[in-house]
Amino acid sequence: MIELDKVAVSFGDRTLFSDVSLILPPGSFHFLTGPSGSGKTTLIRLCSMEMQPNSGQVQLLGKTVSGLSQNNVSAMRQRLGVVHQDSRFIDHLSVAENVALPAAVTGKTGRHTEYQLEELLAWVGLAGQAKNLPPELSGGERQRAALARAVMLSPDVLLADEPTGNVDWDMSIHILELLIELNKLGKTVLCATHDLNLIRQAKSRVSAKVLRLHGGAIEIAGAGL
Amino acid sequence: MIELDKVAVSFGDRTLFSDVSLILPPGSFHFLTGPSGSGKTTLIRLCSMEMQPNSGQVQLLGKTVSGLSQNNVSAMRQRLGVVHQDSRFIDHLSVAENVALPAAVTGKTGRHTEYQLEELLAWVGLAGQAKNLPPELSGGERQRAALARAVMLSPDVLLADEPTGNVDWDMSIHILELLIELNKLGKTVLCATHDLNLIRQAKSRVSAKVLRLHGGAIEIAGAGL
Amino acid sequence: MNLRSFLSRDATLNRVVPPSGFTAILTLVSSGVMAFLAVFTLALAMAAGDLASNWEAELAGTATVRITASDDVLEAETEAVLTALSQTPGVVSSRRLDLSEQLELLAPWFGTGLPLDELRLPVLIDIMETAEGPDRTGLEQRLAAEAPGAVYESHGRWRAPLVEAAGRLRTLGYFALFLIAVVTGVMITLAASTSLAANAQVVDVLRLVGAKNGWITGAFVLRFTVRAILGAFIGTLVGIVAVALMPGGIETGILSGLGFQGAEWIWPVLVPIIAGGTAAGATFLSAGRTLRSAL
Amino acid sequence: MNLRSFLSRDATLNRVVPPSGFTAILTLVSSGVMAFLAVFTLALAMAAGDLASNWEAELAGTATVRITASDDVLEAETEAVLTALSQTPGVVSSRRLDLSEQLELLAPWFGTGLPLDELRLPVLIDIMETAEGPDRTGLEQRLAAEAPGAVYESHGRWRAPLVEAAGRLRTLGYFALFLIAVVTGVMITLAASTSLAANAQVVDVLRLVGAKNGWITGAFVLRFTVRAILGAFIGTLVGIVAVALMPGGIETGILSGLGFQGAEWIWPVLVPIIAGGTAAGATFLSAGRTLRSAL
Ligand SMILES: Nc1ncnc2c1ncn2[C@@H]1O[C@H](COP(=O)(O)OP(=O)(O)OP(=O)(O)O)[C@@H](O)[C@H]1O
Ligand SMILES: Nc1ncnc2c1ncn2[C@@H]1O[C@H](COP(=O)(O)OP(=O)(O)OP(=O)(O)O)[C@@H](O)[C@H]1O
Ligand SMILES: [Mg+2]
Ligand SMILES: [Mg+2]
Repeated sequence: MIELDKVAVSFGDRTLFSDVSLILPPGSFHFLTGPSGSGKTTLIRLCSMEMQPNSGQVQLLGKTVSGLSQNNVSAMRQRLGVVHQDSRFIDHLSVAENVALPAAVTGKTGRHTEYQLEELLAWVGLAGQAKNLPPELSGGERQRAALARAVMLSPDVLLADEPTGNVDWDMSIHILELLIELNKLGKTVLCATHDLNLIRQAKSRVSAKVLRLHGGAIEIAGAGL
Repeated sequence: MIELDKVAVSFGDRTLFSDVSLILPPGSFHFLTGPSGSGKTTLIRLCSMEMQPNSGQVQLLGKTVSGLSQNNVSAMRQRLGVVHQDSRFIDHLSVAENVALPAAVTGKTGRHTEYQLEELLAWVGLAGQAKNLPPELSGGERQRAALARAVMLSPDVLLADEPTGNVDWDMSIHILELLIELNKLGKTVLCATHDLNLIRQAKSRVSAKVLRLHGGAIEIAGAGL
Repeated sequence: MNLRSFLSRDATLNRVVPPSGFTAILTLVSSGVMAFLAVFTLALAMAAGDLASNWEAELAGTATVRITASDDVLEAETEAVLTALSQTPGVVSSRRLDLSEQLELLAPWFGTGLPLDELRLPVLIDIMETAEGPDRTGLEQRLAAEAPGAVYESHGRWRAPLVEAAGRLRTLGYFALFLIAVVTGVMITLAASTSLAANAQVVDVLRLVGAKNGWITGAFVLRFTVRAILGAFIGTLVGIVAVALMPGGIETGILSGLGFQGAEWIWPVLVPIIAGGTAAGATFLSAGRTLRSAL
Repeated sequence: MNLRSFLSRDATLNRVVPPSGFTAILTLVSSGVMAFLAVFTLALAMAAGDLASNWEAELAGTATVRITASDDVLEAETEAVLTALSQTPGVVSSRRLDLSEQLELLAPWFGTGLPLDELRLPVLIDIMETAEGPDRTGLEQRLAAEAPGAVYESHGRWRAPLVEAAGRLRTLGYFALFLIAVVTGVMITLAASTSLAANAQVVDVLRLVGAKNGWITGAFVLRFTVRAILGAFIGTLVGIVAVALMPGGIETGILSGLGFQGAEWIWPVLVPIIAGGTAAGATFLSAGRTLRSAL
């Protein structure tokens, strides 16, 4: 589903990755950890086609990303759900409209979508804030709205960058459950987090692999987490 | 140092706080917890004069906030360090310039400030990113930069809204240590966090009180945390 | 918020670009102001053009041939001159003045009590010329050959600088108009690009949720074009009103050309359309550039 | 980045407002474009003004008094008329035409071979008038009383519409100039407010770190004013060059007033200064409004 092949990324004269390879098979569940600044967000941006590696290849949904036409990128984004660390919204649209945006821009409208939207908002606990504007949300509410938007179109792949960074433990578990549920439906999940407790919690529920970024290299963390 | 007296806050027809009172004496260390959306950020915004309560009074550094002239607010802000949940920077200034901003706008310049700045950046682990622009920072790096900026002028009061929301455990402890250090220097510290492990860790090092927001009321959490 | 209607594609297209705020005002006001200026310059340029045409028509059109000759050849030469004039391109008509008309011409200088019978007056032939007038040298050569006593006098000569001035005025007017058109284009383009740049976050979010470039461009083009047309429409209206209220408005004087008449109305009507087209083009190009640079 | 120099207050003041990007371009280009238009209109208004003055001076100034009387009173009436004219306000000078001059006047109509001795020609007095001319009714009454044979003829009459047109042209020019000034003000104000609104985050951060309102306002006013002046300066230069390159430039024709001469140069020089002042004022007010609304 996602394949990184000898990927190198550098910013200016600073090399972040020099040779990272990675394969996430369809239906797999991976956590991504590593200290702040180790490149978790960068890795996710590579997978969501928001940036291109300086060298190496990224394969996504069976296609090589570099050289894709922009319409192809758009089409693939519709099969991709991304929760960003700093969730971005259209600030003059209501929370509900923002969450519904992926459906709206692709013309997937109608009763079903509407019903799904309401359910989704209730699930992430934002039913009461549906008509608010994004700047009025609390930090955790923003993250939940971003998550709802990411899963709006039931994507094949879910990339989540610290989806529990701003929420309390109960809500973290709640979100984790959604991720697990999606994975059980056959979706590929990659979740960056620095919360080791969350990973421990997940391991008892799903066969998740833990990738650890450190010093520009990626390693599979053992059971001794 | 900070006193909230019968404070009520509502957004539209939704009442967040109806009657919250709170006293943070000088030199005290408080944690603020509560589920997502319970009003932690709102409470901190009240204390940092970024919003006014619908009714009730906020006293800060011995002064009643409502009715303060804008120049007084500015002067008080210089004695107040705030780390926001969504840290905001001036995006075309370098990280170092952003961190130095509180000193620069008040004319506190010179060798000493410069030295202090370098030390601070090294302390939060951003020495290597000093010349980068804020949008180039990782989530955790942004938070650390915001923390560095907040303590740049050695404020009397430090208000930190989830300062460890995006960093790994080691870095969380590191940041906690800075907060404790500042508190030992006599500063008043209020730190909102949803990370109960962090609070537990802190309690062994400093006599911190834990405030819990829930359903619009504030309660002091017992030892059974 | 009506979610069902938002979910329809067209409604989304309409809502994703901020409907208000400073970027909206910028496009609206810029195109309004520039349309106002354009209409105003248009009116001035047309007035100048009309003025120039009037002057040319009114002033450049008269000349005289004076024939002084002995009585025996006078009538023959007169005939010859009239024939020659009727064959000269650039001469609209020619007519021999009768005695009373000659008297009238002299009245300012001598009063009416002139003993004309005592004088041997020359024959005067009044000529109406086209704006360009006849080929003078050719005409004079022919007159010299056929009627040696004939002298051609163009009354238009002293008027030449005026005609020249009028022509130059017209040129200036159209040049200014061209200038305003260019400046209007620049300002609307600038406003559209600024608005687009200010809405970088909207573009960003739309791309992240999988909107196609064409869709995003469409949303911005739609909104900005509507805004530019609306602004230009208001500006044009205000401009037309301002022109009508101008000193020396539609009724009086030689500048009566100020204001639009008949077919001229097509120009102010075109202004909002052109503004809309410019905005659409500018937005399309800017959006294209912005979107190409993003992945 | 030189941190030491950034830490100095003035450097910070200079750096906190984005030095580039679309908000910078907006202010720069808006004020440049509007300055260009202002200079251009200025040149046109001045040319129109000069033209109007020329026409008025050249054309409005002549009249004639014709005296027809019996020989015994002719000289007396002539004297009376000359005295009367010399005492009439609005008459610059008056002069009796001699015989050869009268002949010249008649030449267009009769050729030079006129047997003048046979005629009893009236006396002609040539009058130079001021732009306003004398009070005609008063003058005619006095002439009727003192010299019953005198008839006053204003040659300026047929020129009146031209003079009127010239005057109206001048009015139009200055009105257009006023308009451009207003529009320039509006555009620069709009650009400054837009830039300020687009930089809301900068204002926000500055307030959070404890910058005083005056300081923040100062930073924006400084930057925008410099930008507006720079833009207007460039626009003015381009405008001056464009004016110089205009058809019928400085050398030729009746529109030779186009271009600036002597003291007129003060106006284009004022344009950048006024643009800067407008930008400073607009930014000051916008910033004030923005900052008041924030806590
Ligand atoms: N555009 C950029 N220009 C320069 N440096 C960058 C850029 N983007 C990221 N970096 C640097 O690359 C490193 C990795 O960033 P990244 O955001 O991937 O970290 P992360 O693992 O997500 O960290 P965190 O846990 O703090 O979010 C950081 O040190 C960051 O400063
Ligand atoms: N400007 C506003 N308009 C409307 N509602 C608001 C506004 N600001 C905050 N709220 C609401 O008030 C509640 C409290 O918000 P606040 O940001 O204080 O929560 P929080 O405790 O900081 O949550 P989190 O842990 O998620 O950051 C939220 O439900 C939020 O939606
Ligand atoms: Mg990150
Ligand atoms: Mg919060």
